[in-house]
Amino acid sequence: MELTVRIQRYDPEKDSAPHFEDYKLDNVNKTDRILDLLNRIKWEIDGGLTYRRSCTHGICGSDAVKINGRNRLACSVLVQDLKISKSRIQIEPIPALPLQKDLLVDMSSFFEKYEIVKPYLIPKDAPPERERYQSNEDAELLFESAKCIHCGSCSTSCPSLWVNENYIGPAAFLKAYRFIFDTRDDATAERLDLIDSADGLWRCHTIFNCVEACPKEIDITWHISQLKKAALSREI
Amino acid sequence: MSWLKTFITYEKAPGAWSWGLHRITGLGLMFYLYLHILALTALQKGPEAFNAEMVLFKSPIFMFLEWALFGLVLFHSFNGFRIVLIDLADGAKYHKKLLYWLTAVSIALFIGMGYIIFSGVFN
Amino acid sequence: MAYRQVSSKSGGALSWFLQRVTGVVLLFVMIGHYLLMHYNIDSGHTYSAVLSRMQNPFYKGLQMTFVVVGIYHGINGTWSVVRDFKLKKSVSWTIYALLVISGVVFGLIGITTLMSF
Amino acid sequence: MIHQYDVIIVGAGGAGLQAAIEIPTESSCAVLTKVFPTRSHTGTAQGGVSAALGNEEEDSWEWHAFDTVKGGDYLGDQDAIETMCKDAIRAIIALEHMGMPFNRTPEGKIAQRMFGGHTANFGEKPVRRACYSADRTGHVMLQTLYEQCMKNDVTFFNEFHVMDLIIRDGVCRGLVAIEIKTGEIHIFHAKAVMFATGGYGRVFQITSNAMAGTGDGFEMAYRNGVPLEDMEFVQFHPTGLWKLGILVSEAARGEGGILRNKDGERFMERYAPSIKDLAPRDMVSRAIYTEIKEGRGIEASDGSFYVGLDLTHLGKEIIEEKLPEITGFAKTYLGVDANEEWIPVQPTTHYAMGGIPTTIDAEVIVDENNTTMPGFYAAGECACVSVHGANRLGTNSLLDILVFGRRGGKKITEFLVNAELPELPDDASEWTRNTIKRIRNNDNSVKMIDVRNEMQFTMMDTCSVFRVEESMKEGLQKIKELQEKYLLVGIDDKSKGFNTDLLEVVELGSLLNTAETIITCAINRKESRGAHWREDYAKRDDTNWLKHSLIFGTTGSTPDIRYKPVIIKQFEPKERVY
Ligand SMILES: Cc1cc2nc3c(=O)[nH]c(=O)nc-3n(C[C@H](O)[C@H](O)[C@H](O)COP(=O)(O)OP(=O)(O)OC[C@H]3O[C@@H](n4cnc5c(N)ncnc54)[C@H](O)[C@@H]3O)c2cc1C
Ligand code: HEM
Ligand code: SF4
Ligand code: F3S
Ligand code: FES
Repeated sequence: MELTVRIQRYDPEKDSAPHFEDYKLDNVNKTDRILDLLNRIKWEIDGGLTYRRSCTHGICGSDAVKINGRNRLACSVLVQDLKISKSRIQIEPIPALPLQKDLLVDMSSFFEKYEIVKPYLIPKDAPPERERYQSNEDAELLFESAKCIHCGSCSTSCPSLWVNENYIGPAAFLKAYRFIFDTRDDATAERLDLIDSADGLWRCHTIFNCVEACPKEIDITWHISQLKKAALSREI
Repeated sequence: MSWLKTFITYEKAPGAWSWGLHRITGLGLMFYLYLHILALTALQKGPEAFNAEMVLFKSPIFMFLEWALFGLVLFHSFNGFRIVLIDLADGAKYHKKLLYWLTAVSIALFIGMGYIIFSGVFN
Repeated sequence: MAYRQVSSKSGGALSWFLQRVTGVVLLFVMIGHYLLMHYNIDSGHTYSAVLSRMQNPFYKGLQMTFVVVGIYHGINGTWSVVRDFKLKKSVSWTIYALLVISGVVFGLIGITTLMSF
Repeated sequence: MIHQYDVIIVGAGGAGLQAAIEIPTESSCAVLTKVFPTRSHTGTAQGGVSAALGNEEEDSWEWHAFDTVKGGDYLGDQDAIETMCKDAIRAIIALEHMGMPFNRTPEGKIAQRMFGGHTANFGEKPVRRACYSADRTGHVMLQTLYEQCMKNDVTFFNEFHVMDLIIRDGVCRGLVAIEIKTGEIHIFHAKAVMFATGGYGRVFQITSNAMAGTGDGFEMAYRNGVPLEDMEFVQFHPTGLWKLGILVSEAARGEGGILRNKDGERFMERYAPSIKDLAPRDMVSRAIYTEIKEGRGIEASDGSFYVGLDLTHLGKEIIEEKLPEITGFAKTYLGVDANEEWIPVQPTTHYAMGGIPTTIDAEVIVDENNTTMPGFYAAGECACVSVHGANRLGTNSLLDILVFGRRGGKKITEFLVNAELPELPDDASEWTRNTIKRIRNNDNSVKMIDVRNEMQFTMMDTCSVFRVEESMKEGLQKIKELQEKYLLVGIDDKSKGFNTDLLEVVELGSLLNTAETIITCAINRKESRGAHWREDYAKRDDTNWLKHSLIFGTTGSTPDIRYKPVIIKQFEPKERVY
């Protein structure tokens, strides 16, 4: 089928502001990934089109973009998954982060927030000779949060971040959860101090844009609610 | 105000709609509560003043406004209940279902209230 | 690291929690308020009807709670809206002060009205 | 811009990060990577990482070593294999102590599952040796290692594309990189450089590898006079998603999945009667191709063929708990519900057994006498220690990067004690500048994509699972033509910052040169061993070919191939049957 892909373009060396450009593609299969379309445009029409990508199957987290008004991974969405009106789809960079070029945004603040929650195990005791024991149930409690691929879809879809770029955001909360609820970790208080703050947990108003955007289908809001309860229970 | 543009253009999850409405209704109710308190000071001024005011409130426009107010209260309180379940119980796991159910019940109650207000059965 | 946390330790767990608690309290008070004040069989909006109802200590208590809890919930809620935005300290403190003052003023008005019966 | 460091590590996959963790804070160390660290390819690894922990049943490192030797068709160096299998247990426990979330046994120990080629008691029966975290083992491992780097405050230069090594008079002095964001050229002047740049899967048309898997490390070393070892050994993983090449981990078969042909027959029973679907990858890949060739493949709507991976009998619970990710891929990309239908699969290019030759301490070897080059190290998929021999066993690569990444880090630390900063030549960045200039100045009459497509097609056609001299020679000829053509490739995007157009052309250069080494070595090795299967020499030939090949590049003329003996210790070569 024929499909028009409308892409937001911006080259800071040439353009004063972002603008849209249309690319007509023929022979589009409904099972093509959106990333395949971007690749075709880059390789066949305009080599200047710039975006990140690597694994092509939704595990490296490079290619989160806003497709038809919502954040998604270009490599995990097929043409048939989209509502297509006027045989056109629209691709923009994910919102709320500084625009660098075309679909590229500067993710550094996103990663800095990931870093502040101390995302590494901090146990009290010296390690035993063999592994630290943990029940499978306790381990599985962490798996969903460990699925996160740091694509940034969630945080940048959250209205709380749109109005306040200091908001720590769902991805970093998820990382905090990953360690706070790890039975092997002993730095709960330290980590809670960091997220139990004015720019932290309490700016989450259970909006669920994050859950809707997450390509790994993580129930982020549920994880945040566990953190809120943990933070609350130490205060009362 | 670029956030406003983002908010308008970004596809909203059901949760995002309810959040927006919750905010607006919350702020609206706050405003109304102050008004309500002011209006009731008329009670202190004696029966004439108060009854005069009440006549005003019986006009169709005010009946309609009262109905609308009930709508705000309904939405805000039911959705507030939903938020409490999400935050303090495991509501995140069934928040959409909850939203749809509560909305359905709200609509029913809202229509019922419309009937009550306009038919004047109780007045 | 470029990113700095601006906030202090007391993040707001308590006010967050109280918002939920007062919300739930209001839920019940609201049901009561609607059922009893407005759409009760003998609810009337004449001066005398209101007056006679107000003499009932139960009604009065309900109203009182409504005013106090409602204002707290509303002020706290509005403040939480304000805090979502990244505002200059001076601006947010001004808004905070205005909110608290208005809450106290309207609270007092409400209470004096109720007490005058 | 010139930076000075004690150590520069190129690549932030498992191997690079594990090495970085070992460098003590007194030494200045920086990690360069062309993608953000957690986007590295290690993150896509699914199935598991092996170690004879014996948590689920009796196991020993000797059995593990035997399986590795046999799986590699006796081409692996047994001293290295011994080192790896012994160290495996420590490596996994260390990872657990760092906080990696593993699946657990009922007692709370690290759980283990079966994997292809891993057996108990020297080949008797499959054994549970792969430690795992659902089917995201590589993902959580990469995260865990990266997070340790944050804890240790490791310096990262993210989105820096390394272009060239600075080697003069047999000493490695640093490297040249482009900062992708600005397009600026940076020189990193260092006492030691470690390559951990991963694989080259994108040389082939169907591959499980990420788009960043363009063989840059292999090519940079080769271009600078370092030989490449055993390049003919390319692993084709039997179960890639049909047409897409996306990997369906062996864990699927480890958990009980069965391969079936169009008659529904479990055909692996004929090829490997004792371990069936859990035979090593090269055997299964050949079996699939044979089934298809003999008319027992399943025909797709477009006339191509595949076989079915049957998980339907496993039950929803196992699928959801242990294989959620891969069944998710089948659902997303092919619309196949693994609970109900077979997943259509075909072999996909997966792993480079060969690479930059190194000692067991990751020091790069520059000739057949095991001479090492001062200041140059390599670990991970781009290196060839050689533990995987002619065919890697599943889960051994994640182990390889842990063990040899760490040993490399330790060796570098030792080296730094007495090392001086070597002198930097004036023309350090010349090659890089010239290359960029050429690509920028070419008119865009020859398109990158045409050259790349043709290369990928040629390699798939002539140098994949089954190989014949004649067609490989044609393939090599084609690759040479493409190399000529490549010099004319131009770009649309002339801007400086984030010029991915330019970088894709640079990567194509790496791919082409790597392709040349692969096919040249494949033509050269006249026997069938492991993943290298010659239809015209269908037997393993230990008398003539029990040796490693080393290919040396000589610009202009044909490359030179020399040999290195295989180190045999306790396991004498035997016929490889399962
Ligand atoms: C789909 C899939 C599944 C797998 N599953 C398993 C499994 O279950 N078990 C197992 O043991 N193994 C598995 N493997 C193999 C294993 O994952 C890899 O071999 C291993 O992760 C390689 O790690 P590495 O550190 O060497 O390189 P990578 O993780 O590939 O990292 C390469 C790094 O080098 C950087 N780099 C490359 N070129 C440049 C350049 N020019 N300039 C700057 N930086 C550069 C990249 O940015 C990246 O950071 C799997 C492989 C694939 C493809
Ligand atoms: C009737 C029962 C009520 C319930 C269950 C309820 C519940 C809640 C809850 C849970 C919140 C927090 C939302 C969040 O943090 O995201 C909230 C916010 C708010 N409420 Fe209520 N509320 C009720 C009545 C009222 C009334 C009567 C008023 C008016 C005075 C009011 C005004 C507000 C305001 C202004 C907010 C802030 C909005 C926001 O944060 O988005 N509420 N309410
Ligand atoms: S939680 Fe989901 S959306 Fe957010 S960064 Fe992780 S994978 Fe992406
Ligand atoms: S969208 Fe934002 S407000 Fe909370 S539920 Fe998700 S983080
Ligand atoms: S390319 Fe890796 S997530 Fe899309």
